[in-house]
Amino acid sequence: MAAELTLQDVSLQFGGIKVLQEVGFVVEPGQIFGLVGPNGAGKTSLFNCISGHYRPTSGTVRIDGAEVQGARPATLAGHGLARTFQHPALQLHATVLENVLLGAHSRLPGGPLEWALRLPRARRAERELRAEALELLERNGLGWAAHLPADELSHGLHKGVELCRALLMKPKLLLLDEPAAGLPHAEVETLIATVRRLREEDDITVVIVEHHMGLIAALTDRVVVLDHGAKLMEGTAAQAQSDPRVIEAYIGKDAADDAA
Amino acid sequence: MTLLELEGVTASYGPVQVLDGVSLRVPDNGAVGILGANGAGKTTTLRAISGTVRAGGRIVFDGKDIRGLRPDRVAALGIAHVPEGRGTLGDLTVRENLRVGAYLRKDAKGVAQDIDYCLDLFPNLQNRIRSNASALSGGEQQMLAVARAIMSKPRLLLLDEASLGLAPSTAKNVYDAIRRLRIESGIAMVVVEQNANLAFTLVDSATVLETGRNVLTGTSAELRGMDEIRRAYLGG
Amino acid sequence: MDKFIQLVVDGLSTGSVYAALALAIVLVHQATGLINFAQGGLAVLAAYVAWWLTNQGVPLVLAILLSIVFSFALGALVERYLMRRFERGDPDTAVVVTIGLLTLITGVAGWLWTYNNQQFPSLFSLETVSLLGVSVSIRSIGTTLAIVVVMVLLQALFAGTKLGLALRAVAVNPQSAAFSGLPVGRLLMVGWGLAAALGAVAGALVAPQLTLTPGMLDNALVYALAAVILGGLTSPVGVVVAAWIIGVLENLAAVYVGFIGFDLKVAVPFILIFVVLIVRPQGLFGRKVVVRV
Amino acid sequence: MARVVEAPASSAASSFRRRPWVRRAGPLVLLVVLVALPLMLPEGANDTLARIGVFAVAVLGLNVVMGYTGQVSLGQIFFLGLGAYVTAYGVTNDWNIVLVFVLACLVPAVVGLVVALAAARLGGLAIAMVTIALPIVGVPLAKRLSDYTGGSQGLSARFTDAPEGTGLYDDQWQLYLVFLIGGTVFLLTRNLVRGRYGRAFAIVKGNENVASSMGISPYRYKVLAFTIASLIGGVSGFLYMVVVQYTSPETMSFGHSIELLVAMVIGGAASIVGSILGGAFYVVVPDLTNAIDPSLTALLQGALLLVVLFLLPGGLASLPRALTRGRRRSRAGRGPAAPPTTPSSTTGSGTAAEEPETERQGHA
Amino acid sequence: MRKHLRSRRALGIAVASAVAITLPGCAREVGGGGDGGSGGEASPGITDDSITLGITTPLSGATAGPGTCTVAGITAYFGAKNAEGGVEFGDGKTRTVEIEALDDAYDPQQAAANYDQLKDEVFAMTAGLGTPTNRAWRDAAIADEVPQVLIMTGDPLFSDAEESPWQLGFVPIYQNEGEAFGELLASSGQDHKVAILSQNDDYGEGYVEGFTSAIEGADNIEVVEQLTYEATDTSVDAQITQLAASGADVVFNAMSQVPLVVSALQKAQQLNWKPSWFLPSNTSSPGAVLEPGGGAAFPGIYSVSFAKAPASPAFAEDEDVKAYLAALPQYGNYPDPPAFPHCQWSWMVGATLEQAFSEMTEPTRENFMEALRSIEDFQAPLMLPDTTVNTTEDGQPAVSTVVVQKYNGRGYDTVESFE
Repeated sequence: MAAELTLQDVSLQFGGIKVLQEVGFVVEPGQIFGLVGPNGAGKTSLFNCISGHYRPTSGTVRIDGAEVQGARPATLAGHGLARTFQHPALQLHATVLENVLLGAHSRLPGGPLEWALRLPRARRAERELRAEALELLERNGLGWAAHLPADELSHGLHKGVELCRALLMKPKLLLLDEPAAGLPHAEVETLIATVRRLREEDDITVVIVEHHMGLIAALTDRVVVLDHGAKLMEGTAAQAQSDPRVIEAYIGKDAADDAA
Repeated sequence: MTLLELEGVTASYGPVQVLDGVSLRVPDNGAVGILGANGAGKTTTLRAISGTVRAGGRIVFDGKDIRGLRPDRVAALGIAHVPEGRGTLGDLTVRENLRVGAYLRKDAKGVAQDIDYCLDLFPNLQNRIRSNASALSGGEQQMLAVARAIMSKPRLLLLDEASLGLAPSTAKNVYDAIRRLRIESGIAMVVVEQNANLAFTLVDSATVLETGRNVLTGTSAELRGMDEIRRAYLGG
Repeated sequence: MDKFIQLVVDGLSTGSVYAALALAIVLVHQATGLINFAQGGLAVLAAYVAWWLTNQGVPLVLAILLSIVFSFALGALVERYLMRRFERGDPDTAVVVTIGLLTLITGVAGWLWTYNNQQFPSLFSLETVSLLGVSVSIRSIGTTLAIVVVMVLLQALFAGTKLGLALRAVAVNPQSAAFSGLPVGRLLMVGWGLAAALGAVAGALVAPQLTLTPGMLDNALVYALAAVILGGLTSPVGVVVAAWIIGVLENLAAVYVGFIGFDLKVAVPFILIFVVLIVRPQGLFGRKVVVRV
Repeated sequence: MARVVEAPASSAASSFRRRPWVRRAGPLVLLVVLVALPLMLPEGANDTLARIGVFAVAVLGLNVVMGYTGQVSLGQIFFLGLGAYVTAYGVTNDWNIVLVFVLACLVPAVVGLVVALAAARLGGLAIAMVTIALPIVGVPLAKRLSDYTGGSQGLSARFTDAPEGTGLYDDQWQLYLVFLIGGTVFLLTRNLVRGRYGRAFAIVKGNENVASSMGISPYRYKVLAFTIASLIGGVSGFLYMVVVQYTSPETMSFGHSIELLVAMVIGGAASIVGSILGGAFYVVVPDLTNAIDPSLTALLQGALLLVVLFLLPGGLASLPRALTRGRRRSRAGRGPAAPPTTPSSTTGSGTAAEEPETERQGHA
Repeated sequence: MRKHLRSRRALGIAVASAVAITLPGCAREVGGGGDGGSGGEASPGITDDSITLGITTPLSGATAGPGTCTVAGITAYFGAKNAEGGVEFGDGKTRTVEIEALDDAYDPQQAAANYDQLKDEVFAMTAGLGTPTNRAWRDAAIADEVPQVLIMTGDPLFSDAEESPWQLGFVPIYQNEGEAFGELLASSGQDHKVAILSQNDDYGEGYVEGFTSAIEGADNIEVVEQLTYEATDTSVDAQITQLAASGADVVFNAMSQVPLVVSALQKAQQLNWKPSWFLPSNTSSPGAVLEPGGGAAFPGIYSVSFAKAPASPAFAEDEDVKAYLAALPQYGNYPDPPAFPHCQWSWMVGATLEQAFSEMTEPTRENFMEALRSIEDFQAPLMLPDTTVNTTEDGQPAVSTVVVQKYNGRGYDTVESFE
């Protein structure tokens, strides 16, 4: 069920500023794909072009062969695309479970009248997905927090909740925007394990934007490095880390030595 | 000569005690790191110093007890806080942000010079000078946040997670600039940093916090050599 | 043709009334990030104070100056002891608090000075001059010019002065502003005080024309808000121009567009807002804010 | 750091509410009270309760679009007025009363839908200004369409006298109608703002980017919320005619729209109970200030509003929370919760099947 | 206004209604709902030594000025009477008259609520200002058989005895005022071009209707332009500009907003347009309108009236006026000189009610309505010569005769012809 994502010559302009210049790559179904580059290189913009929050100025974005550039994010969600955000955006006063259940929105049947009347179909579906959401939380070590308000959880746990929310959408293609940012080392390890398991158990294609080279190296099958809106190189993480252009533009000489 | 001294500082959010007796000593021109896991109380320690949380214990800056002072009074004494998440003024332009930073200064000429100095320190800001801060990239915002802080000509800089969300090379650039600033101006610093490797490029000594208490204090060299520290906090 | 020009001039004069109130709303918004429904109420209260002083034999100009001082103090006190509790909370609640304040102030004015109409002496004479074949009263010209002066001062305050910058900084992010040594509380008080003082100027300018009653500016408030939205919340020049546009277009539409007429001309500013905002969400003169996702 | 290990979720009050027999008996008791109340109260109290019902429904509609979905609407009174006019017109033309009711719901809903299709493109204050135009233009429009609206003299329609044979007084009959129709609307809305649509509205209010990446089109859900609010506004207009039996352009003057907004915030935004309290505030406060001193009503109303919000910035519905704040603070403190130190983290699964009511969703 | 309309029982009502909600009592008075007081038994609101009257009127908001006046005039009238011991009724008893006034802020819904609150405590409702606010509970008053009389609206519905058996308006219907001026103009013998500016509601329409019906067939009168404005407008400059362009020499002005009338007069002068004006009775006060508006600049300002203008020097020595001006601050809690004619009108309402009371032989609402409907040619205090209260003519309110007056720079003179 994992989706194939194809980008061809994607360009994006704001006013006169070229944010992306003819970026293209193919993510095979089931791959874990990394997107790296310095701040301002256009990674998040590219992400937004894929998720429909931006409309590329030119070029095509295909999910399983169907052109989707310019489609609204809400439509793309129907195509099996899910994403997380750089700063996890949870409903802080709602419980963790309610937050996760939001991901089930498109899978729940029925119009407003049906829900207002609490017809059996809606109630049954809600009950089933509630159970599924709890199981999902449990599987990700968050079962204990299901009924706590989200604002009582730490930043790192928010990221986990957000991931569960995206997973409850049963996506074919998952975009993760800086999942490791602000996480202490131990939690990054957990994250790596989680994403690995995702691929094995859930059959999802994953695209990750991340600065944490350790995570990129440990997880990804392929990476694309962006710089100034253009593709600098494509290959494995190891190739990227040893590519002099990447070191120059992204990792920095000394830092490359430091990063153990 | 000690510029800043914390002794047995406590703080809580509601009934939740976050600082449980933190001590810290920053010499004149010194730079001290605070390391630790999420929720260990690093950020809260900085907030206690800058007056944004109510704290107990003793906080002495330049011989004066500053505990309980309002944030703007603390700033007026020469302590500049660069908060986590940068705290730039989004609707204001880069230049306006810098001018706000110099709010307390009366020397117009000196302010103009310092703006030039900041732009020299962070060349990326040069061509964004008229942009709204909210339109800057993450790295540029971090640079702006630091630049705005030094516009007040502080004697002590509180730096909270300056590398958060930055690409390695960008984070390095920011730290390079701060190191240069330290060398050129001699501003003392308290640096909270998740990435301990990066922190050690800047600070002389550091303390490790755990559940609101100091558990280890030492020079950079000492701490860097300790295996357990490496494993637990440095991601090694 | 004469009638056309006269209608335009009339519209500018009416627009100036909206503009006076709109400027005060912009000021408080720039300084606290809040839409203040009570702004008109504060202006009316100031006008009553000035009117009461003139009745005690105080010369008009001095009375207005005293009312400006009074308003500054009142605005600052209102911020300190009322609004501060709501400034960090839900903005809807803060707006509702200003609505409550408007009701309270109107009630106080009605209680102290009755709901009867009072004649407020004008700073400018009612004599007319002929310009381009149309007649304009010196009062209209004076009011309009005074509003332009206020607008320029306000623009200069925000764009050029340290105080203006500090007020804006506090509105954007109070805590971060405090880290730069800005005395946040005092600046918020100053912001409200200035807005109230500006309201006092506005009240003194328009009271002769509208006749002083506790609800004098209630009907103008909606127009002023429309001008604020249309002109862009950040731009004093923008809101004044927008207020003029509203005043003029409203007149022209009433006279020259048959199905609108004088009864539905009130729809004009809203249609205008709708059309403009679809094209330019930040308003005619507002600064576009680019936010990174 | 200090950890707050959470004892299962809640204060005594809500765990009481969660007991099965309470949850089943509660509605029954409420129903009995609602049936008995009109028979036992004096006429004046029944009249007041009925008027509270009218405006509670209007506030509820406003809550759907503003409290739950976050779109500032200053036009709610227009839909009340529209519903009232449709009702008055239908009744004076002797249309079937059921048809009149349906039209009083549908006409405002359709108008609301059309307005929303345009207005929902705007955000923030802009949508406030476009919606405030509804009552402001509605008043002269109602005068212009005097063939249907009776112009500035308005329309009277007395159609809710108690039917012969019921043995009820008019006020009792009217209150029953309000309870029946208003109660149904409240029940349906309460169901709607929990579950699928409640979560969707909440995320549209909270973060449109997240909403759209969940497959929730913010535009469509804003339009939906606005349409539902208009429909509920129409119902409140029908009830207005049930109780007041007269409508004129003044019914929808924009000042009342502002007062509805005040009532919503005073009652408590995004709260079912708050809608009722808001309706009560709207109705009772003018009566109360009249009783204290009719020449000082504006002053007293303003002062009362400020005092209430100063003490309870979250509105009247937050009173229980405010009273138990001391106890709550221990759990709601800023310190982030952490996983229990023991790995047996299975506390949640047992209660899960019982679908605990999600109080937080609605602050109800 | 430093006054308190507070009734002694006001707090009692509040407490009682709170108690009513929390502690449901089972008793319900027989006679609530549909069937009002019947036969010889006393109606609510009247005892052997007192009678209570209810008013719902705007005391806050845009119409609070005239609204406050409507309460002040009648309160002053009966205050003075009570101070003399009370009012003598036709049944031989002397009763003090209490006024219970509530604020409706010109909101029909609130007016209806006020009525609901007052109906079982007051004997009759009276003097309230406003068309929609009185219409809102007219049906209910009929059903409950509660008098709603001598109210301040020129809406003819209230003076139709068939349609409104328990109602009676006080002030002339708007049509009458417009008609009086139209007749004057039509009989002037000269050609006139008339410009009309009217408020866009039943008030403005009524005036215009009366005026146009009076000039129908008069070929010396031509209406050259007719415009409207909204009561909520902040300015009528554009209307005046357009009317001035029509070249009219007479303005028929049907506006009820004092500030706008003042600015209309000023604007016309600025345009150097000096027509003759007709102003309605409620917006033609010499002190509040014509002086600030510079009325002396125009060749003629006409108005219609049935009440003496207390500020006019002509009436400085008038006994009625002196009594009235003394009572208003003392008993009506209205310290300033009256700014609206409604103060005088409701003073006359008081006198008219007293006249009805004196004919009442039973303490019932039916009997009161009968007595009220049989007043003929009663010259209430403050009434101008040639005007009277006459309640026997169906289709007309208590006052239906008006005289046309012309502004003389300080007050008004009654005129017979248009000069």
